[in-house]
This record gives sequence, structure tokens and C-alpha cells, in this order.
Amino acid sequence: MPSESLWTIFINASLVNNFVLAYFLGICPFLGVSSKLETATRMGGAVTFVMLVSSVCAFGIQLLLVAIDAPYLKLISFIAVIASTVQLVEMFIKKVSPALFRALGIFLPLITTNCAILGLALFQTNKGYSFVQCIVYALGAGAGVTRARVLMAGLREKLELAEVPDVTKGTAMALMIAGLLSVTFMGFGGLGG
Amino acid sequence: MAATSKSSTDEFIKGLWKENPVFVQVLGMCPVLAVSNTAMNALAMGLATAFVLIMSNIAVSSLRNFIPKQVRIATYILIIATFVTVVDYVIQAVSLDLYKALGAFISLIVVNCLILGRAEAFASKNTVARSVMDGLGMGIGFAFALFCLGAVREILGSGSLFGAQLFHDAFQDWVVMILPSGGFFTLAAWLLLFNWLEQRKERKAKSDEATTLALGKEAV
Amino acid sequence: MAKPGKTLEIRTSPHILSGYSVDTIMFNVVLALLPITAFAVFAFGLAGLLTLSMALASCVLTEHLICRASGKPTTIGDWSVTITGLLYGLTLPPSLPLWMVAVGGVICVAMGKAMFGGLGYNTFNPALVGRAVLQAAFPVALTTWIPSFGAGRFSSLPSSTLTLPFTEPTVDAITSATPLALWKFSQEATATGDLALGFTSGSVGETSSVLILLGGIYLIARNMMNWRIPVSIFGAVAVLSGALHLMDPARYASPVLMLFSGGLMLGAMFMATDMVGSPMTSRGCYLYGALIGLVTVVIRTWGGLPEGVMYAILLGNAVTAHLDRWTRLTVFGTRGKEAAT
Amino acid sequence: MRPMRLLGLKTFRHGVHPPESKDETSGLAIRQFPFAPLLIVPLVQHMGAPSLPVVEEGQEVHRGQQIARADGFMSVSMHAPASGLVRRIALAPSISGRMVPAVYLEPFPGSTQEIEEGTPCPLDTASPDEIIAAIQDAGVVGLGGAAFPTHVKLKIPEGKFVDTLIINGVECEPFLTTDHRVMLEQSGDIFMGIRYLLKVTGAQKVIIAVEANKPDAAAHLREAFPGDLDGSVEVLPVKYPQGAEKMLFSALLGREVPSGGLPLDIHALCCNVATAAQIGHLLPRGQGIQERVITVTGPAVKRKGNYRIPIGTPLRFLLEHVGVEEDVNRVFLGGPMMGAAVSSLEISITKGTSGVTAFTDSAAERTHSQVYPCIRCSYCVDACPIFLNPSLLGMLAANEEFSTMAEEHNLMDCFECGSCSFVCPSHIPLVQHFRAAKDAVRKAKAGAA
Amino acid sequence: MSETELVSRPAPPSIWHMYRAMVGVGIVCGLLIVTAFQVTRPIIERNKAEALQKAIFHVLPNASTSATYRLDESGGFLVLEGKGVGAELVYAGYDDNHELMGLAVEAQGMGYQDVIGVIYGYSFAEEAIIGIQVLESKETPGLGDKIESDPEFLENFERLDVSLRDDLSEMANPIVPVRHGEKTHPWEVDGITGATISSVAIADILNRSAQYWMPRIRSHLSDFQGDFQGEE
Ligand SMILES: Cc1cc2nc3c(=O)[nH]c(=O)nc-3n(C[C@H](O)[C@H](O)[C@H](O)COP(=O)(O)O)c2cc1C
Ligand SMILES: Cc1cc2nc3c(=O)[nH]c(=O)nc-3n(C[C@H](O)[C@H](O)[C@H](O)COP(=O)(O)O)c2cc1C
Ligand SMILES: Cc1cc2nc3c(=O)[nH]c(=O)nc-3n(C[C@H](O)[C@H](O)[C@H](O)COP(=O)(O)O)c2cc1C
Ligand SMILES: Cc1cc2nc3c(=O)[nH]c(=O)nc-3n(C[C@H](O)[C@H](O)[C@H](O)CO)c2cc1C
Ligand code: SF4
Ligand code: SF4
Ligand code: SF4
Ligand code: SF4
Ligand code: FES
Repeated sequence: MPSESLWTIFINASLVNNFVLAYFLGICPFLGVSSKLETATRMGGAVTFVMLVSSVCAFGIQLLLVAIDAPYLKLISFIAVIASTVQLVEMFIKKVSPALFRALGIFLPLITTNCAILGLALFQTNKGYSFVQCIVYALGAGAGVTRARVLMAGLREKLELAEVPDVTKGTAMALMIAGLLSVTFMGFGGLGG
Repeated sequence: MAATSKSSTDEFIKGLWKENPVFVQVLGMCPVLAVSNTAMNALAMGLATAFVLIMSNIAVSSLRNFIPKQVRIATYILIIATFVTVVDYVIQAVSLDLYKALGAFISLIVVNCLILGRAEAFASKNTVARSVMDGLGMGIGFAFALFCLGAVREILGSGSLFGAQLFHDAFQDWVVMILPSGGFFTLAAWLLLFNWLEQRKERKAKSDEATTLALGKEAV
Repeated sequence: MAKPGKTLEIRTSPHILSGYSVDTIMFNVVLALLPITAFAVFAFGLAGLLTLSMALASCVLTEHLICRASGKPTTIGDWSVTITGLLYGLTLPPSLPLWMVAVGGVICVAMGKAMFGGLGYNTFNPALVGRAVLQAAFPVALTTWIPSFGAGRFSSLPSSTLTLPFTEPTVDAITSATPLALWKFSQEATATGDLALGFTSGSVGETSSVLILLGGIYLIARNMMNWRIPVSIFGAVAVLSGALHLMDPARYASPVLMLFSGGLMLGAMFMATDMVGSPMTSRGCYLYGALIGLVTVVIRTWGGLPEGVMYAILLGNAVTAHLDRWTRLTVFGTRGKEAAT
Repeated sequence: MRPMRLLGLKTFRHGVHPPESKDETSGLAIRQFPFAPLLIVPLVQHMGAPSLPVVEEGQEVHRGQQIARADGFMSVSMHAPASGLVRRIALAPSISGRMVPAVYLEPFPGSTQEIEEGTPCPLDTASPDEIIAAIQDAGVVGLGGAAFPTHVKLKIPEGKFVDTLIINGVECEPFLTTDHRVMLEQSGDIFMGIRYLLKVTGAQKVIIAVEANKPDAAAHLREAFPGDLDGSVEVLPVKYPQGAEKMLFSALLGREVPSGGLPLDIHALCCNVATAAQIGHLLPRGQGIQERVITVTGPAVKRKGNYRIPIGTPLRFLLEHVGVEEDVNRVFLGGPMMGAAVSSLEISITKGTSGVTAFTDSAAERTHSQVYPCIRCSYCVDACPIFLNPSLLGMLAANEEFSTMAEEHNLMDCFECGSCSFVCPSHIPLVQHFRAAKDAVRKAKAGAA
Repeated sequence: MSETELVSRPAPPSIWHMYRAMVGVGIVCGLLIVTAFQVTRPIIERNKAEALQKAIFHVLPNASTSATYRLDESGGFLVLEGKGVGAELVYAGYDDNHELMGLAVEAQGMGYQDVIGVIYGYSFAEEAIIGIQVLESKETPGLGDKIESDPEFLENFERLDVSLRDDLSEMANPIVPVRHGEKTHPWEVDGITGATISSVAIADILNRSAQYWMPRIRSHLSDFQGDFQGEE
């Protein structure tokens, strides 16, 4: 909806319709997230970055596909272009700023084609966002994913020292926590209105 | 001949239970959670994924000697994306309502690690026949798991199964089950059940061992 | 002369303890909750009594059975599950069908507490986990309110209370809006006296702000509760809603309404202060309280729901681990060192 | 600035308020304790190398005569606590449970027990190094509890200096009143000791720290304070563990000893009042330590009091002499907060023993209570004077993550004051965990080195 | 993709091999996709058109044919030719006698969970909204989704006044939401108890859309009444 205000887009993507907790995107890395807070934070940064890159790519591709009237190439070109752009950006960062590369770089290849990234590209296209809206959407989604992961990492860290019963250890526990976080985020319902 | 057919049956069986992609390997969680709010959606998604899985397994295993290692991932993605696009159009043609319910998650089958994982880990190293069995097993196992989730969520969340009302009119829906959090809770509950069964089996095995040991000692 | 030293016990120092133990603390919290409970029964009559009893019974029983099932001695003796049960009951609407109350009680203890490893390890407040999941499951029933001090409250029950399990409750003709809902959806302010004394509709135990405050002060005086948490919650709510109210009194509720309505008092005093889910450092507690206050005001003011304390506290629980980490105390004698290295 | 500081109250942050339980003995003057039929003088009563015996089995010794000499700088002399016969030089049990070399001395029953005079160390003429040697010869160790050889502490390395000497009369440990009595009865010795200490360390200023629960001692010392000394007597609010030197420096000077560092790093030095009194008493006479003031108290003790007890007195003799209740079941050397529980009454009193406390079953009931999981009440965090997180450390210890404890959570800074365990409503034996963890870390380090 | 193996292999195949594989697979894939697209396109477009048609006829109960118009830069309306990408569209409905019955308009806005999309029918004769259908909503099942099904709520839209002032510049009364049971004027929307936010959202969406469209439509009424354009 091109009329949505930027603020609404941001709040929705990051809080109300959090990509992880409400849209179920990027669940595997979310569940697999290590309990190291620092890793979670930096990974969140990397995800946000890749989201921005892919958002811009997807916007460009969509313009092109409409121009040549080939909607059936959408999926293939999104995947291909996003993956290779991230690869290029990675090489660029490696050259320009080794420090930044060390902070983000190792995560980049792992993130390139997870569902949150592709989902973002598809959603923004379906919604017909303008360029600026796309950027804000990517930032909001990235912030939401980062927040979910950081919260998860903190809770896991705490639970590492708890006497968790054997049956609930592992993924089942992570899912329960995710469910409770999701319930918690329901409190923000209606905020974007 | 008998041996091969037997082992490809095994390839088929393992995906259903012992290596179930959802309950045991915990792969491809996003579609599992996102579209399992009704049994119908879950089954449709499961079948769509199974279709892509089988087709890409066939394609990858038959091309396995043709594709150089360096470009294999790129090629696999190309193949998978193709089949996903096909499925996407087919579902749109079959029912717009279903398409709307499954939303972007049909397209997201592309990045489901289950499919790329099987392509890379199995199909690229095995014959077409065995890859088909593997794809069938994994695909049906995936669809079955999705159905398990969808059924529980629909029964509790809407009081129905495949849209058919199961209880009396006044049944109180558990809205949470069709909300995102319900997806997490239901899958967690299934995993708890699996864990519990697994641990019970282990404990039993251990106590059996212990008794045999004790018996053995007595005998000595 | 006695020959000393036949059975000497050795353990490491210290050899004296302060005298507080977990069960004494928990028992005192139960004591502090009793006046609130009594008022709840007085205000909502049989419905209040049945809701509270069912909440308490389902929580305690669940804990007992889970302990039994896992082959451990029962832990209901430490009183903590009594608090969970009472607080959970106090946050429910008085007309809630009893079968839902029971379901929520099981969720409180099984999902909110036992799953994480029991007392001390639960990351989220068990009572609120139960209520939040219940509200997500049955949003209509959890937002249907009856007036307090109804005439026949000791002789009759709302028709919804005894609804058969798994069926939809029949909604009573006499539903009523809470002060916050009145404000949110029709900008009607409730009189301050009614708010403070509890002559409003709302959850079973959230209405009597004065009794809640007194209970809290008792616990604070006995050092069984961290005063920083309620103080910073109240502070954050007062400052924020005060600023908004000054900007546009017609649109934004007054700080008095904000402070004395809804679950804020009960939540800030008894639920945000649950030690298990709150930060350990003083600075962490201030931040935690400020966050809860802020989120409460944001949800109440701009969100879809009239009340947000529950979600705010759960969110606070979720960030506690981070607050603890960010506000770690500087260890004695490391101040200069950290700067140097 | 903390509110406390603004109010003009000098104290440290955090800490606890255990019941003081000092009233029963604080008014009782120091009394001389009789000689046991056999004194067992361990040759390791201090931190450092065991002393080397200079007497032989069967030899007769005078009270105050040197019976062992220092083995290197990290060691001190030992003196005969009584005139008598050296029966044996053999191993004897110690509080740690290890057997240590000891001199078994049988006092002569009818002896006058005159103390042998030695070569005095005159304050005016002796050089700092001579004073240090004299202190080592006198066998002086810290009487505040740690029994660290005092002369080692006083040896200021090249390039370092001390500006303030702190005399520790805080005695924050519940039950104990030895320092209290010493301050009341031996102020002359204390100030003499201070003069020696000032001369050795080069400090300009002395501060005598006393807690507010000993107003008589503070008043007495203020009155007796020599006009020519630059310094003061400071009264601190009552709080445990105010007596720990790190807390004192922070309370009195506002300086923090760096983690892993020494008081010298902040140009301060701290000595216990009894240590100062011993120095002031022994050095002018050329004598050595052969007895010390000990509070014998606790619910199980019948004749409580402050006694001047010969070093080497067996614990069993001591307790039988003061009389204990039938059902005594716990005896500590020191107070209940930091004291060590004894497993056998065959050990003997050493220079580091500041008190003996005995409890009966009924008085100790509380400590038997059930252990609960940590409920994150943060009492321990608010208690720890070092600003550690005992709750977290306790959980890490339960998971045996010792290296994490040391590397990320400053385990090694814990000085085992026991404040955290004292307040813990879950009765988690935190200090016990930390001791074990520290041992494990030290062992791992030693293994790696 | 967790599977990104980077094992170095001794003898890399020639570049030619890689190109051959990629291009070969690419061509086959391309063919597959284009075939699927071509085969399904007519079906999909028919499905979509039918769905839209159904919705239009739902909100304009007496219509049996419809035509799509696009808002022109001049402010007038023109029959849409080709694809309406980027254009602002309205759908005119005609009855069996090719009489203009009214217009159907799509509108969106924020609800409780996510965006709500609706289509509503406007009757020229009544100067009122005479029907509404929710096209897209993620409102809570059993609560917010009552906006799609609650008969009492839908009653609001059997005749919701959107008449204009005499000068056609503005609506006479904005559409306003009121609490359940308090509706007194034909331009008010009676809310759903327990789903106030969603019902307020619907009122807001309609109000904003009507404020925008009504003056434009009324001042170019004649544009729709030209030659019959409808399709069955
Ligand atoms: C209701 C209440 C309010 C208090 N307010 C303050 C305060 O504003 N500032 C403060 O330093 N201590 C306050 N205290 C005292 C603290 O609980 C605590 O005793 C003190 O901060 C500990 O200081 P210490 O750790 O330096 O000994 C308050 C206590 C209560 C019960
Ligand atoms: C927890 C703790 C409490 C202490 N309490 C006292 C005390 O009350 N009085 C005292 O003289 N020393 C106490 N000490 C020892 C002092 O830190 C310091 O070592 C001593 O005052 C130095 O004097 P000394 O070497 O003459 O014994 C305590 C140490 C610790 C770790
Ligand atoms: C889980 C949950 C879901 C909700 N979903 C909706 C919704 O879809 N639409 C809505 O208007 N309000 C929704 N609400 C909001 C509450 O029902 C809110 O109290 C209600 O809108 C207030 O209306 P009332 O004044 O008629 O009680 C939801 C609340 C909860 C707890
Ligand atoms: C001050 C205080 C507040 C408490 N608040 C709660 C509460 O809100 N909910 C709850 O389930 N238990 C509460 N408890 C009890 C106890 O901490 C709780 O059962 C634990 O969370 C269970 O591990 C509280 C206890 C204390 C001392
Ligand atoms: S792939 Fe990257 S972002 Fe995902 S879980 Fe692994 S490290 Fe984190
Ligand atoms: S591709 Fe998607 S589903 Fe697979 S592991 Fe990665 S993030 Fe998970
Ligand atoms: S024993 Fe250690 S951790 Fe506990 S309070 Fe004392 S210094 Fe802190
Ligand atoms: S005092 Fe005990 S229960 Fe409280 S936080 Fe510390 S360790 Fe945990
Ligand atoms: S992150 Fe795993 S399927 Fe989306």
C-alpha cells in the first residue's frame, strides 16, 4: 500500500508483524542462534545489512521485470541477483574495510538466501512499496529480526545455567520461548495504526 | 535386484519417521510454522514441497555427472527455483483462495534447506531411482509432519478439520492455536512428545541392559 | 565435665545465616496478598471467590502433580506456587468461565515454571504466562468485564462462570467497561476516588489500588521486595503520561488515571517485582522499571489494547538477562584497570 | 558520591549486618589462661615457610626462648610459650586437616614462668631494617586473622611509599571482642607499636579505625592519643566486613586496592591493633610472641571471656577449662562469619587464632535448613563488598565452569567474607562453592605452568 | 543455506564445462517456466477476473455487468484499456437494462494486526455505500475477523450515508465509528464489541476513501453513463 506512512511501515515490520515472531521467517537461524549475545547482535547487524542490499536489488529487478513483462522470472532473478550481489558486497567490504569484514563478513554467506531475506523481497514487491518505503521496510524488518535474536540469545544464556528438565531441552525449549515472545509481542497489536 | 529394491524402500521409510525432516531434523521450520494453521493449508504446502523435492531430486541425480562441482549449488538453486515457480503458477490456477492462504510461502520453498539439503547430500550422489525414493520419503514425511501440526491447530483453533465442523456449535475456539504463537507451541508440544518417547525408549533399553547384567552376574 | 567434640560438624563459613529463607519470603508475599484477595471477594462476590479458588487450586495441583511425575518431592511447601496461583487469579476477569481459569492455571505452572526447571529458573513470570496465553486463546472472554459491587453478587453467579468446559461462554447482559477502556474508546475519565478504592470494574484483584500499595509497602519495609522497581515504573508512567496529558488533555489520559487504573498497581507492585524475572543490579532495576512503564504507556496510548501492563512486564522479563549484563557492577579495584586496558 | 559519604559517614558500599553478639564478653577484662599439661606448638602458624626448630627433644627451655628460627624471609621465629621440657618434635594435626611439624612442650609444674628478656630494639636508635629484623625475630604475624608475617608486609620495595598507616580496631566479626579489650587495656603498647610502624614504613599519618559499637575503646584511644603523632581515631558505622583492609581503605581514604594488587599500590598499609600492641610490647623488651588474647565464647561456652592464652594450648584443654554444654556440636576458630570449623579438638591455638566459638545443636538450627534453588533475590549482589555477582558465580560453580568464573566474573577477587552466604534465603553454600572453585582454578594454573 | 561447502578439489573442470552445465540447465529451466506460465496464465487471469467480478457484484447487489474506469489526469474518468498498472481504478456496475447501478471501489488501511483491504459498493441513487466485502485481512479469528461475517456489523453497510454537500466539494458528514448500540445517524458505523479497533479501522478506511472519491465521482457522473461498456 503505497500510502502507508514510513513510521507505520517501520513499526509494523519491527514490532507488530515481526518477521520472526509473527511471520515465521528466518526461524531456523533464530532457533539455532547461539547463546552468545555478541554473536547474535552482530548477526542481526549482518542480516539487516543483507536485507537492505536485497531490498534495493529486488526493487530494481521488479522495475526491470515489469518493463520487459516477464513476471515469471521474478523468483529466479531475485534469488540469483541477491545471492550474487551479497557476494560482491562481501568482496568489496573485504577489500575496503577488513575490520568491518571481520565483524560481519563471516556471517554474510550464511545469510544470503534464507527465507527472511527472500521473504522481504517478495513482500515489498507484493505491497508495491516505493523505493524509500522499501528501504524503511528493510530497516524495520532487520531491526525486528535483530531484536528477536538478541532477546532469544539472552534468554538462552540465562537458561544455560538452569536445571532444565531433559524433555524440554533443545529445540522444544527454544520453540516454547519463541511462542512466549510471540505472545508478548502481541501486546503491540494495533500500534501501527 | 532384491537388495536394491529393499534398500530403496529403506530410503523411503527413513524420511517418514526415523529421519523425519521436521520432528527429527528440525529443518525448513518457516513454512512448517507459517502455513500450518489449517490442515488444508498444511497439506497443500506439504504436497507442494514434496513435489519440488521429488522433482529436484530427479533432476539433480540425473544431471549429477553433468554438473561440475564448482557450480553445483548455483545449478541446484536454479533447478529448485524453476520447480517452485511452476508449482506457484499451478496453485494459482487451481485455487486463488488456497494461493492467498499460502501466500509468499510457496515462493519461499526455494530457500527451504530441506530441498537443497537433499539435493546436495543425497541426490547428487545417488541414482535416480534411489533419489526418487528419498524424495518421496522426505517429502511425505514433511507433508505428514505439516499435517500433524495443521490438524492439531485447526481442531483446537477452529473446532474443525479440513473445514468440517467437528464439535457442537458452541465449541470455544482456542484462538491462540491459529495465531503465530500457537504454531510455536504446537510444534514444541510435538517435539516434547518425540523427546519423551525417545527418552523412554532409552531408559527402557538401559534398564533392560541392567537386568541382563544383573542376571548375568547371578548366573556367575 | 562433658567430653566435648564427639560429633563435630564441619562446614565452611559463614556459620550463621540471616534468618530469611525462601519460604518465609514467599509466605510473607502471600500475607501481603490476603487483604487484596479479601477485597476481591467482597467486590465480586461468589464469582470472585470461585475464580480465585479455581486459579489457586489448579496452579497448586499442577505443581504437585508435575513434581510427582518427575519423581521429585513436592515443592508446594515453599509457597511460591501459592503466590503464582493467587496473582494469576487476581488478574482474571471475574466472569471468566471456571474451565478457562483451570486451563490457564495449568499453563502458568507447566509452561511458565516447570518447563524451565521450576522455582528460580523461570524466565517469564508464570502467572503472566498463564494469563497471556489464555488471553491469546480466548480474547473475548478475557476482555469481558462485569461491574463490581453488583447487587446479587453473593447469591448469584454471572451466567458465564459455570459454562461447560470447551464451550463458548454466554455473555451476560450486564457487561461493563473498565476505566481504561472507557478512556480509550470514549475518552471518559473515571473519578479518582473510585479508582483508588476499587469501585470500578476490572480484573478480580486489580481494582483496589490502596490495598495493593499497602501490601507492597509491607514487603518493601521487610526488604522482601525491591522498591526500585515499582518506584521507577510509577515514575516512568507518571512522567510520560503527565507530559502527554499536558500536551493534549482531551486525548491523553491524566497520570492519575494511568497510575490508578488497570493492572498497573498490581503489576508494578507484585508482578514486576518477582525476583526471578527481574534484574539483580540496582541500575538494572531502574531501567527495567522504566522500560515497563514506557511500554505500558505506549500500548495504552497508541496500541490496540486498552491495557498493556502484562505485555510490558513479560517484555521486561525477556530483557532482564541483558539488563543484568549491561549494568554489571564494576568489581572492586577494577575501575582504573578497565579504562587502561 | 554516595549518600553515606554526603552524610559524613565513612563506610564502604554493600556489606551485611549480622547480629553482633558481643555484649557477653566485651565487658570482661583479659584474664591469664593456665598452662595445659602439654603444649603443642606448630611450626607453621603463619603464611610462608615452616620455621626450623633450634631445640632438641629432651631439651629444657625457658619461657620466651626461641625454639625455632625463620627459614628465609617468608618465615618467622617461634618462641617457647612456657618453661618446660621439649618432649618431642613430631607431626601434629592442624586446622586444615594436614599434619604439620610441631614442638611438644611439657611445662614445668612449679615454675614461676618468668619471661626471658632478649636484646631490646630501641625505637630511637634502630634503623628501619633493624626494626624489621627485630619484628621477624619476635615472631610477629598479623593477628587480624591472616597470620601473614608482619615484617614482610612492612618491607617497602624500592620506589614505593606509604603515606597512611591504618590501625585496624574494627573487629567486625560477630562474637569476637579481643581487639576491643586490647584497645581498652593496652593503649600504651598500641601507640608504642604505632611509633615503630611509622618509622619502618615512613608513613606520616596514622588512622585508628574503630566501629561505632565500641565507643569506650574509641574514647579511650582518643584520650590516650599522643600529641606528637599526626593522626586520628575514626569511628565507623557498624557493618560487616568493615574490618577487611580493602573496605577500610575505601571507607577511610576513598581509595580502592586494585584487583590483584596490594595496599602499597594505593600508598596505604593496615595493621591489626593487637599486632601493633604486640610490636609495641615485645620490641622494647627483646621478647617474642608466646601468648595472645583470644575471645572464647558462643552459646555452648559456660565461662565466656577474653583470655591471654599460651600459643600451643590444645583446643580440648581450652574447652574443658572454660566448660562447654553437653550437646556442643560445632566449634570454630575465629568468629562465625569467617572462622574455620574444627573437626578435631586435638589441634592447638596458634598466633592467628583470634577467637574460639562453640555452638550447640539448638543454637544452630537455622543453618540446617533446606537448600532451595537460587531465586535471584539479589540479596547476595547487594551484600558483596567486592561487587561480584555471587548468584551467577554460584550457578556457574554448580555447572563447574570454573575458568569462566575466574576469567569473566572475577572469582579470584572474592575474599570469602561470607556475606553472600549469610544473606542467601535459599541457603546456597556460596562461599564453599567459591573456595572449591578457586582451588580448582589454582590447580589448573599450576598444572598449566 | 547451511550447506556451502568449500572444499578445494584437485582438478577443476574446464570453464567450458561449467558454462555448458549452467547454460544447459538454464535453458531447460527457462523453457519449463515459460511453458508453465503460458499454460496457466489464461486460467489464472480468468480466476482473478472472476473473483473481482464476484466481489463487485457482491457489493453492488443489483449489478449484472461491470466496467473498469481509470481516473484521468484531468479529473475525469476513462474506460480502462490494457493493464491498469499504477492507475487509480473504480468499477462501474450495470443492471440487466444496462442502467448504471453504482460504483465499486477498493480501499485499504491499517487494522489491528495488519493491513485490511476492502471493496465497497456506492449507489448513485441512494448516495450511500450499499455493500462491502473484505478482500484482505489478518484480523484475529473470532474477534477482529467479525468485520467479515458479523451480520449486525455488515448491516451498517446496507445503507451508509456518504452524501455530499450541495457544492459537491465535501461529504456532508464524515463516516464515524460509534460504540456498539449507539448508532443514531445513517453515517455512523456501529462497532463490534470486543473488536473495537477492527471496526474503527473499517470506518476509517471507508471514510478516507469516500472523502477522496465521492467528490470526484459525483462531479464526473456523466463519464460513467456513456455508452454501455459492461462485460458479463
Ligand atoms: C521505601 C524505601 C525507599 C528508599 N529510598 C532510598 C533512596 O532513595 N536512596 C537510598 O540510597 N536508599 C534508599 N532506601 C534504602 C535502601 O533500601 C538501602 O538500604 C540502601 O540504599 C543501601 O545502601 P548501602 O548499600 O550503601 O548500605 C530506601 C528504602 C526503602 C524501604
Ligand atoms: C572479610 C574480612 C574481614 C576482616 N575483618 C577484620 C577485622 O575485623 N579486624 C581486623 O583486624 N582484621 C580483619 N581482617 C583482616 C584485614 O583485612 C587485614 O588483613 C588486617 O587488618 C591486617 O592486619 P594484621 O596483618 O595485623 O592482621 C579481615 C579480613 C577479611 C577478608
Ligand atoms: C489476542 C488478542 C487479539 C485481538 N485481536 C483483535 C482484533 O483482531 N481486532 C480488534 O479490534 N481488537 C482485537 N483485540 C483487542 C481487544 O479485544 C480490545 O480489548 C477490544 O478491541 C476493545 O473493544 P471493546 O471496547 O469493545 O472491549 C485483540 C486482543 C487480544 C488479546
Ligand atoms: C515480591 C515477589 C513477587 C512475586 N510475584 C510473582 C508473580 O508475579 N508471579 C508469580 O508467578 N510468582 C510470583 N512470586 C513468587 C515466585 O517468585 C514465583 O513463583 C517464581 O517466579 C517461581 O519460580 C513472587 C514472589 C515475590 C517474593
Ligand atoms: S547462518 Fe548466520 S545468521 Fe544464520 S544462524 Fe548461522 S551465523 Fe546466524
Ligand atoms: S535455508 Fe532456510 S530453512 Fe533452510 S536452514 Fe537456512 S534458514 Fe533454515
Ligand atoms: S564471600 Fe566473596 S562473593 Fe561472597 S560476599 Fe564475600 S567477597 Fe563477595
Ligand atoms: S542470595 Fe541466594 S537466592 Fe538470592 S540471588 Fe543470591 S544466591 Fe540467589
Ligand atoms: S529460516 Fe528456516 S525455513 Fe525460514
